[in-house]
Amino acid sequence: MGITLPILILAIPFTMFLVLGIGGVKMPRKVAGVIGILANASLLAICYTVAFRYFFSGDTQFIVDGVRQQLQVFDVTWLAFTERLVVKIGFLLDPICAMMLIVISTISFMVHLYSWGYMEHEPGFQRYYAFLALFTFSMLGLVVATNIFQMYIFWELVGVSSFLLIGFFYKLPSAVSASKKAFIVTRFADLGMLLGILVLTFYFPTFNFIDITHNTGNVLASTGGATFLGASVLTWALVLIFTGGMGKSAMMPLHIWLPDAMEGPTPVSALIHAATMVVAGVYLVARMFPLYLVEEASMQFITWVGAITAFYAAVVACCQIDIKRILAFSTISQIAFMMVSLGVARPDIHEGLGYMASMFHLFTHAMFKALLFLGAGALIHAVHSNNYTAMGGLRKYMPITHWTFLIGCLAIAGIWPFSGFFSKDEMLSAMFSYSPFWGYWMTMVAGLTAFYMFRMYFLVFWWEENPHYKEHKPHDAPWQMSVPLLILAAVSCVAGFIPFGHFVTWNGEPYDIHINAQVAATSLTVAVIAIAFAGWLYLKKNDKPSLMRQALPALWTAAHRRFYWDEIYLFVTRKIIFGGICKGIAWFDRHVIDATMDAFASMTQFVSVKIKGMQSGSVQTYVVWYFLGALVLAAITWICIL
Amino acid sequence: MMIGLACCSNSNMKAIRGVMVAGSTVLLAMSIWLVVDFLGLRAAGDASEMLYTGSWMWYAPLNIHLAVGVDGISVLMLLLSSIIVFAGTFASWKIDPLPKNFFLWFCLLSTGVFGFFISIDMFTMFMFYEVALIPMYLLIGVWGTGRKEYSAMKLTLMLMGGSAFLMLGLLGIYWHGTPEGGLHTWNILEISHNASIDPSWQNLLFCFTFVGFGVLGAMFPFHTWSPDGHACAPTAVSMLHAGVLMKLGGYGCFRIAIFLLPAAAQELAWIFIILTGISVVYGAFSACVQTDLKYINAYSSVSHCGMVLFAILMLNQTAMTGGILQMLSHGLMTALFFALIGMIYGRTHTRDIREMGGMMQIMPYLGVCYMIAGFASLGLPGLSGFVAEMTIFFGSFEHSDFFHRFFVIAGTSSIVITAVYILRVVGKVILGPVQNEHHRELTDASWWERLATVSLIVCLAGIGFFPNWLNETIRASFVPIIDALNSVF
Amino acid sequence: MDSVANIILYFIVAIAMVTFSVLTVTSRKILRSATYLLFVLLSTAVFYFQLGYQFLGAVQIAVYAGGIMVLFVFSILLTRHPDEKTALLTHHKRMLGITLSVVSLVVLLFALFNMPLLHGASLTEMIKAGNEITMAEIGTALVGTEKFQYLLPFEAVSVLLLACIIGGVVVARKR
Amino acid sequence: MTMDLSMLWYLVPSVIMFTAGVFGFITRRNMIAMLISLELILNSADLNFVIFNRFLFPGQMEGMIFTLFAIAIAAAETAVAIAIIINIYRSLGNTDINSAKEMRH
Repeated sequence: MGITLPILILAIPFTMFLVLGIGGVKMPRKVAGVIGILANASLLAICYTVAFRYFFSGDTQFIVDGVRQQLQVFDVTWLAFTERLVVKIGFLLDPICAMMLIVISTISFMVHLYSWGYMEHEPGFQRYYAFLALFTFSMLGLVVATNIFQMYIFWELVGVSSFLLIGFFYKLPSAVSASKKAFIVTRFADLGMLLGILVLTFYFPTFNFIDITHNTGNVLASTGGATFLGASVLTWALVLIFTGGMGKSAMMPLHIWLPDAMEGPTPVSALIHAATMVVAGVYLVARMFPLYLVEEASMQFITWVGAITAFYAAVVACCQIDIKRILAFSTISQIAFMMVSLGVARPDIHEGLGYMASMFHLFTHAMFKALLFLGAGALIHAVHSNNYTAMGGLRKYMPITHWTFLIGCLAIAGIWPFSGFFSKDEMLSAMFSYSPFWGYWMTMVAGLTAFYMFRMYFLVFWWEENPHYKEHKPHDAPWQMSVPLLILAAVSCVAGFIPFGHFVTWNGEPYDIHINAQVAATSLTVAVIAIAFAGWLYLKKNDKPSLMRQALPALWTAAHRRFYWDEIYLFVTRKIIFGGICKGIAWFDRHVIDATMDAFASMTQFVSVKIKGMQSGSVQTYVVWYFLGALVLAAITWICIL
Repeated sequence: MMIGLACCSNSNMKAIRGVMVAGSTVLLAMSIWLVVDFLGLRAAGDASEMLYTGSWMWYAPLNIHLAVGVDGISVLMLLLSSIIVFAGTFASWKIDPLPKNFFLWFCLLSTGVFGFFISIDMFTMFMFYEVALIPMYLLIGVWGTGRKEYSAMKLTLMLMGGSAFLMLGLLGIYWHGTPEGGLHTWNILEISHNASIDPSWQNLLFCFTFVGFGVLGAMFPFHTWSPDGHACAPTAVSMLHAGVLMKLGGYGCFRIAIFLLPAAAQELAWIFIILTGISVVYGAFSACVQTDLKYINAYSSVSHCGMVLFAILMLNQTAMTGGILQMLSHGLMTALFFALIGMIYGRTHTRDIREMGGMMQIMPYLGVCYMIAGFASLGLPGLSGFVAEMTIFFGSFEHSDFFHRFFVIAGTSSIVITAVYILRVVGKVILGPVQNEHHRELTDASWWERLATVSLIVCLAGIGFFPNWLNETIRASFVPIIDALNSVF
Repeated sequence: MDSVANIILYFIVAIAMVTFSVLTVTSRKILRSATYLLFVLLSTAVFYFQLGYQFLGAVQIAVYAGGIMVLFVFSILLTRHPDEKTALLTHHKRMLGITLSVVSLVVLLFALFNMPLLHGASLTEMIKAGNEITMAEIGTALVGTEKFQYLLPFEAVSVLLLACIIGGVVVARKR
Repeated sequence: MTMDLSMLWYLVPSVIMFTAGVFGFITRRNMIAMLISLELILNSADLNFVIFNRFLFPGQMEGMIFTLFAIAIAAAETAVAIAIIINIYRSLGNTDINSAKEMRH
């Protein structure tokens, strides 16, 4: 494979960023929009070309004896730390990378198109496109990374583009603080990742993924059985690297930034905080999967973190008012689903079914969650509020949005034949095969998912019409926004039938997806019951929900307040770190260190003031001193003579 | 050379500007030419430790020479200095009283800096060091703002205190640096070849020299001159001081303290690792709660310069290379920061972040530049800070004992704290709603300000995108020092 | 063996010198202390004569007792009323002065009396032993350039005196 | 014992004169009085020169010449000092040493 297309994949969005970022101010919006869309369309075409060629060409570069190969298209030196630790920037093409190329370019294109309608009247539209381009560049750079350090570089870059996009409405203090929070939390997580990389490369000095994943035995051997605090250093390294993933993928307890990140423009939420960037953590684990397999403890860790997060986020999502927040928690929950699925994947359980399922879900989830977010954007665009309390009964006013949103909800709830059903079924069967406990646990989460999604769906589109509609009649969005919705809805309908196992598996060997009837039946039943329950509660306006709320006030409030995680963080950062440590250090600096230095100065001054009298200019005093000195000398002489 | 230029000019503002711009451009061009030529010579296979060496007897009884020579590191430091002088000239385009005198002292300061970097004779090095320090007093005391006399005095006295230690150390090296009966020499290379300093003496002298240079490098607990000094200094002086002068400390640390006293460096590094490790974290935490933009930046400089010394003390090639990269990166970045703060202050007449807000709406150009500087500071890939910090961390992590690990992890954690304070400022000052309605009338950057900032940003991004040639140049220059260190064991 | 007259003269002069010295510094009327100083200077001149330096004695009387004293008297009269008394000294200051002078006096005298070199040869022997210094010798010494001849200091002093004249005029002139 | 006018005899009054001068210099507040005391000290030094010349090096005249110059310089010095004192008196109204604290007026 030539290097032109891969280079173009990185170069197009970056050039666009520079062009729009530097020249954007002087550019009319139309021009900026057209440039952005065209560039993205070409990017889409190139990504599809590359991915399809990889999957379907049958070239021996890509596939040997039915096993898909990993291929470094190019890999150039960027920075040499030592002789062996060399950072390179390259392009690694393999199944998950090709899949991600498709996902990113598709969603990015949809979002660009959608934003053209959604953001057209916002000031700084050009800047917005520039940031989107920067994000696309960084995300693509991340997925094609040949080595973990390249991934880290782009990891940081997606973080910063996320920061810029969340804070796009920079005049709003809430947007600013949300962007700050997102950046700092993920940065904290990245610190873990950096430390993980440091530990890993200290023992096994290479960054290259292929070197690492193909030599897992050597990696393990190179640590020489070193342990730290009871766990092997490799576990530590892997868990720390996973911490980075936890931050980006908003796993507990580093999830707090994601709901706030909804302050950004809605298309951004669809692109970054639903479909692409937040799955970077999953992608990272998938990338290093063979190495994680070596350390059982790290896999356990991933499973536990994922399972707890999935449940937590699902419960919280049931009690939110802001529809974007509901979707955000749903995203957290779904990503956690993927994490669990990766965590339970073992080569000996259906040939690593969990891995494949996780990737499959990543793919389908990206599509339907983007759909849902874009749909939510259309809703917000229509009623100018994020809260479902300002909505209700919208199905008559916004039919396109309604039907596409319903498809999205059905897909995420896991109803046949929508895409979510297939991927979720694969994940659940992987979990059931690993341990029934996790299977049932995650089935319950799936049920909750169906419940809260349909709670939102019913509250928004059924329930009762909001009286405000008389003054301000909501209507469907312009074509730029509707087309992406329709496309994504169509994808969500059919994506489940893709024989995904033929394309992406953990070791590149094809795997035939087969529906596990028992698991499918269970999850379908649970989902249907949950939907029915939601319908029973929310289809028509009634007081059952408020009665339920009153029955369990503490639980509702706690869930509504997201179990007080934000408050805990605020306490720790504001009170302890800011108020305690920082203020303390600043005080110490001013009043101890600086005061010591000043004390030296004032001591000198004090002494000089004291002895200034000797230099009074009074000749008489000088004479007195002179004579005293002379006398002392005389005395000394005398003593010496004696 | 530039003194002459400035002296010739009369007190006409235009003429002074013209002379300064011409001078600094020539200087910049010469530095770039020097770098290119240097790389060419190296590529041609000239492998001697220092290139362009020359030595003129200056004062025979004490064997003081005016000995010059450069290696990869000093070449880059010269380039850095000339870039900052260049940008500083534009940043102080409208300096108010006595512009001629200002630039005169400014030039003297830069003369000291350049002289320092090219000297390989300890005495002339020290002399240039002092030449660079003294103008600071006047520049801050006369053209500063706020409590300028206090700050100027504090800065000068503390640095002079440092120089006193340094002089002791240098004299010690002079007297002990030659084998019995040989002619005493000040020349760094000769002393290092002689390698005859007794280990017990080395320990003492190492402490003297390291503390002496450490004061200039803002090492905890000798850093307090930095916040006050920077806060009160005029823009260009802050730029040059934080950007270049503080680097003299780091440069001296490895060029003299470590290169000439390797045994002591191996033995005593731990003490200073503790101090610099504290600097790194402490500076960052302090910066979190400051409300004056310049104080924030000064503490951030303490943190970053702490990182430089920290890296140098790791005594391995990668970390030390990272240290130099950090010097370059911090020099450019902090110069940019101070330039921007000066420009903002020049418009709003306040540096208190509580009184500002929404600068992005008022002066988008400066806002964007500030954000770029901030990203460079918190180590965003693609800008220079990232490269430097990563090199330091990977180098430092080569030590596997618990002590080093602990401090490396503390050091890495500073990148998060850096993010916190940078974003705090960006969020409060640059983004958010406009705090003060009067600020709405302010104007964005003028062309000379744009020129100053762009020249710095281009360098930042240049290092960030293509770090490897710098890395290789610096790495190669560390070979003699690493050899000296290895020869001890 | 010195002549008795010489000894008597010595005592008279010595006693006068000591008394007037003490009076000079203790008198509260400044004009009086100037007058006492005049006596001290005169008695010094007498000592010079006695020691055989007639020219020096003459200079002492002419320059010191004549010139300088006039200056003093003028300045005193210019700056205060003749009968004005200086304020009483503060106690501790006077005590300090007395203590210091007495102690140094004691120390010096102690040193003098313990110095064996100072006894011995008498004045007459000394004057006989050394030749009388004639005016011609002094004159030659002052304008010669050989060893033990002092043209250069002589010129320096004359320039100094000139400078003093100008300086005195400049400093004291009315603005 | 024979009454020889030895060196000591001459030195004792000189010493007394000297200490009296010191006493006056320390204690007096009037500048003219201080100057007078200074003259005493100077005079005693002159006298010592002469005495030493006479008794230790009778064949030479360095001591005398020195005293000669000293007298000349003392005269010059007194003239200038008095000029300054008068000047101070003009600007301050008195000749008290304690009131002349600053150099410029």
